[in-house]
Amino acid sequence: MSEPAVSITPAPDYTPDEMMSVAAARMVGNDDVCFVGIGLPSEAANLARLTHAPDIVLIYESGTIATRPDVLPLSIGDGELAETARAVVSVPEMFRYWLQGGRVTVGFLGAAQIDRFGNINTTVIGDYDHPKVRLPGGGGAPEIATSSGQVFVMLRQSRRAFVEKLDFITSVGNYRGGDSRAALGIPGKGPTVIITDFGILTPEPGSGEFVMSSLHPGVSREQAIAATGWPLRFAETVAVTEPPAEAELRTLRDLKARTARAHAGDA
Amino acid sequence: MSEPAVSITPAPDYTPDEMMSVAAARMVGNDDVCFVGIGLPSEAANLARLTHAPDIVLIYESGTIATRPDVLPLSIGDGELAETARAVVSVPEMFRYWLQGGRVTVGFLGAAQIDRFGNINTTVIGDYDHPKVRLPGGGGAPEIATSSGQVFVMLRQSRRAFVEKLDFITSVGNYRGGDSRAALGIPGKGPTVIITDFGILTPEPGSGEFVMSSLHPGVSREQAIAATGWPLRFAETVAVTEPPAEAELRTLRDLKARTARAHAGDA
Amino acid sequence: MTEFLTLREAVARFVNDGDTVALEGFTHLIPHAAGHEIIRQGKKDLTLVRMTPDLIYDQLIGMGCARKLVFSWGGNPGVGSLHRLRDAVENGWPHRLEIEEHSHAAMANAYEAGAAGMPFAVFRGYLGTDYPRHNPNIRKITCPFTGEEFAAVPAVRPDVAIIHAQRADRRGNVHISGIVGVQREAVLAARRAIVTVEEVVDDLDTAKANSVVLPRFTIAAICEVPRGAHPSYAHGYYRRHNAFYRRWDEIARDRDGFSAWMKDFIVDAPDWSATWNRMKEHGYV
Amino acid sequence: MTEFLTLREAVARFVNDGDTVALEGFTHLIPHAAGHEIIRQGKKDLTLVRMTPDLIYDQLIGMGCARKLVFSWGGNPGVGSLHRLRDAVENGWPHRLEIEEHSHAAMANAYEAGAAGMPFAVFRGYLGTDYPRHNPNIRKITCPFTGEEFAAVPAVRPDVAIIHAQRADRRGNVHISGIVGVQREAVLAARRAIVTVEEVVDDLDTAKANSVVLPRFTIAAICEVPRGAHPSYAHGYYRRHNAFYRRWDEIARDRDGFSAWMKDFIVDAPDWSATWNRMKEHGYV
Repeated sequence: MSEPAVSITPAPDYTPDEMMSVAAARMVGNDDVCFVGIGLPSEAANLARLTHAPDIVLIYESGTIATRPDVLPLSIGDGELAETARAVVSVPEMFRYWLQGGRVTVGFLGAAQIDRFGNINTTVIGDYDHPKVRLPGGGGAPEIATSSGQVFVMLRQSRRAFVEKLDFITSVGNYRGGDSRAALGIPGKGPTVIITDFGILTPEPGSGEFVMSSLHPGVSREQAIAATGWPLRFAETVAVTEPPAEAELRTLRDLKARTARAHAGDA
Repeated sequence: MSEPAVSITPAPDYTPDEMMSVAAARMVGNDDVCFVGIGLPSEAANLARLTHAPDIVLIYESGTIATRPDVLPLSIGDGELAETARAVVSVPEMFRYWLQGGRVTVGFLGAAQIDRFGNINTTVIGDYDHPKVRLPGGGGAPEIATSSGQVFVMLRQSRRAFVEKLDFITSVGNYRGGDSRAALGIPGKGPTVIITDFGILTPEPGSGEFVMSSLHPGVSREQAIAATGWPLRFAETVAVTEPPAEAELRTLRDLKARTARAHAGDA
Repeated sequence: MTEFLTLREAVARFVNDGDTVALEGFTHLIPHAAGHEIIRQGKKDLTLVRMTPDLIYDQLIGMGCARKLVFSWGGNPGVGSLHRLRDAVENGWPHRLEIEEHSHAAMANAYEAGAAGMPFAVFRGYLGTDYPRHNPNIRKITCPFTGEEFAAVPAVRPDVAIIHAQRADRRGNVHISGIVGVQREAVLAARRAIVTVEEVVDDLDTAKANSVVLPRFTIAAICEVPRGAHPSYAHGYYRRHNAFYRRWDEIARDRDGFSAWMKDFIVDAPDWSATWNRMKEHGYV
Repeated sequence: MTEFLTLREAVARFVNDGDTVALEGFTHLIPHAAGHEIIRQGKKDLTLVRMTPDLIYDQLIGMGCARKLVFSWGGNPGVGSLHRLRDAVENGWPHRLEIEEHSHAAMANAYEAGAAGMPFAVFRGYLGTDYPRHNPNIRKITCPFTGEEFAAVPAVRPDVAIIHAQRADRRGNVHISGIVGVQREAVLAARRAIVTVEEVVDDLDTAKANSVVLPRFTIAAICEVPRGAHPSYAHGYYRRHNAFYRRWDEIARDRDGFSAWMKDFIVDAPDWSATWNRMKEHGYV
């Protein structure tokens, strides 16, 4: 479980995290209805809204629909999410009408651990009843993973996070690969992309195993392999991710600066 | 099916219908949460609210909770019901949280036909698939009859309405009598009183058959028997209903006059 | 995403012969103008779903648009019978009408289940009643924890839901206040939704008691049709026209009178505003 | 009907050892002051139900009030772990804590079912996950129409629900606006409900976007407790105190520090206003 010293040499003018957010933001479109988790997914989804997808519908599980916060929320239920939402509904309604009802085109999830089939663990490390580390649990993710049209996952790539075997499947991805997800009777397509600070992984047709299909500028295959707990494979052609455009970067940094300023008074 | 000429000799200063409304109004208390049907039940429930039960909670199936209309609504969803309600909820919520959730102490129903066990038919006369008369159907009544703490039924007494056998049970009363209602697993107590323009019927302990336990002033047993399609029986002691007090009558007449004035402009 | 269309365009594009259609509105905001347009366009073989058929389905049924009716209370509220519905059920005029009859609780739960993407609804209902004997879509389901039996009915999942709302903004978000009935559920349960509105405004003022907002991405088409709920009402715009409900009793009582009235006031009128003007000329409104 | 009580009276009368208690509030309006009072009164063997345990249950669990926790996400939002919850689960401190773990969808449906008087909830959930292996309260149920399998979980039906609301009127009606979470369902699902409020007013102005009104007959006790949601927030009154959430990470990290802090600020303070003043003296607020 020791973490090898893997580091990325970024292009001088942006960080790997910024590249990750920009790459993730590009994945969602103007017509998407996006169920957003707090943290990285929220940052990327709002960046999309502030750049190429002004009409994107962002939904947070606290019940806020089509919300347009000026700064990133710190919690899933920040007041500004309600103030800027087109509609605010109860949490039961959120999960019944909006998620289970099939209104969400993209579920945007983070993860503590992920395996090669895009299954996610945010529940426990070690034995469930005698855990080594008790993680927070699934929250909305288990059903976001199955009821959204498709799922985008966003997390930093490391051997600690990209593991050979999960101790607990909190949110299912391509399950055991092949047709095994479909056999569970799941309505949604499941994870179609994993965006990391190293690059982008997409499922290999047939096997459903996630393979590296794009590397961010300056990231080598060896670095990606070293940051992955399973024998990482690569797509037939591996692209180099388009670096952040100046507008993307400026918008992202403004958003984060506004956020920091807004929450600074909270001491 | 021919209707014998039964008539009541009322005391000179009020009508049988007024006696019925006043008697019904007296049945509900200040702490009741009353699910009210349009027509006679609505008149009686509002009379109660305007006399001895100012805090009674009136609920109409259109979703209006704790409503305080100044005039009687003509439809179950009149605008004034919403304007004067403490809360307005959707119809699914009304039936799930408020009725099925067990919040209603009294369900106040009208009826087209009723049998000796207080079962109600508002669906069809004759064969269901080839009806002689197609009635409107049950609406909210089937579940009001089972989920309310108890049920009060209000209708004019006649051989056409008080029948030996129903062609269709729309809303169950004491079912086939005895323990047969309880055996159906119904949460509510069922009908505990039927208020008519002739008097008041209550269920005989044990059999669950409705027997006449009070006659309005001036109504004879013979008249009640003649207005009933089954062999009507009487409670061991039959009371004479207390005639309307002046305040009750004045309040009822004011309410009806206000109602007529308010709806007169609708031509 | 939402398109702004005329009612004629919306019905032509989104309502097909044979569709399951729910025109909802619980006393309040019944989309009568949309019902008329379906009649004008001669849609056929519809499965009509609605808790309270009201005048709107009396008209559709009498004009022969319906193959089947799914409902829970079929009267003229405060007046009496729906004569066209009765004639169809009792005498098969203008043709046989299949009915699937439920209680309000069942219909409300079925819409809720449809909005929630479920194929069925579960509730405590129909105990001791004769409904299940005549409706094979009322089944039983057992609680896996307590062993208690409950009623199950299929979800309502219409091809098209049509509702009337007070207003929409120019982006296509819809706002309802007052009695909201099952309209939100009907829209969310449907494959596509048409909303007629009293007016299109720049901004929705949703700071009203009991506001319901349907975000634009849930709606296929919005049609501005002022007074489009008449003789039902639109809270804040106009009251329920109770007198018209009473007059309907006469209009619809016999077949010839009904057919003539529908021809004069609906079929021969090019659209709702023509219908309105004609009703005005003849003192109906 | 509703009584106006002090928080001490309300907790003493309506929360019993061994009860199933749900203190709800989804990020917004978390009834922290009520949680403190339960700790002060040394209630024991509680089954605590809550979607997101948050600081409020970290405190109750660390102080040994809980026998069991029913939950769906147990972190310190935006900060990290709930150390007392983890210590209880990982090491059984201060004693073993039974857990029943669900997803948000399951909990939300379970509250809805509780409010609706059902013993179970049905939804499309848990597909492909390991939850059902560890939670025998996740079962399967088959649609009687399509044959599809769905998840079933028991309804949440607490002995007591406690929520915090912005305001009540003098008759005891309660008004919430902003993010409403599952509070209405928690109240309606419970045998009795306690509501702490920011203020009691003459009249409720419910013409606000997203208003929820709980009529008085659904509530056992109302307690006026200004700032009673802190460090959570009350929309229109005060913001979420994010810094306190971060400081809690330090306070709760080790057992001794936690116990000492709880003694100083909660147990030894006679009530919430004393707790507030003490936190103020020490620069926490």
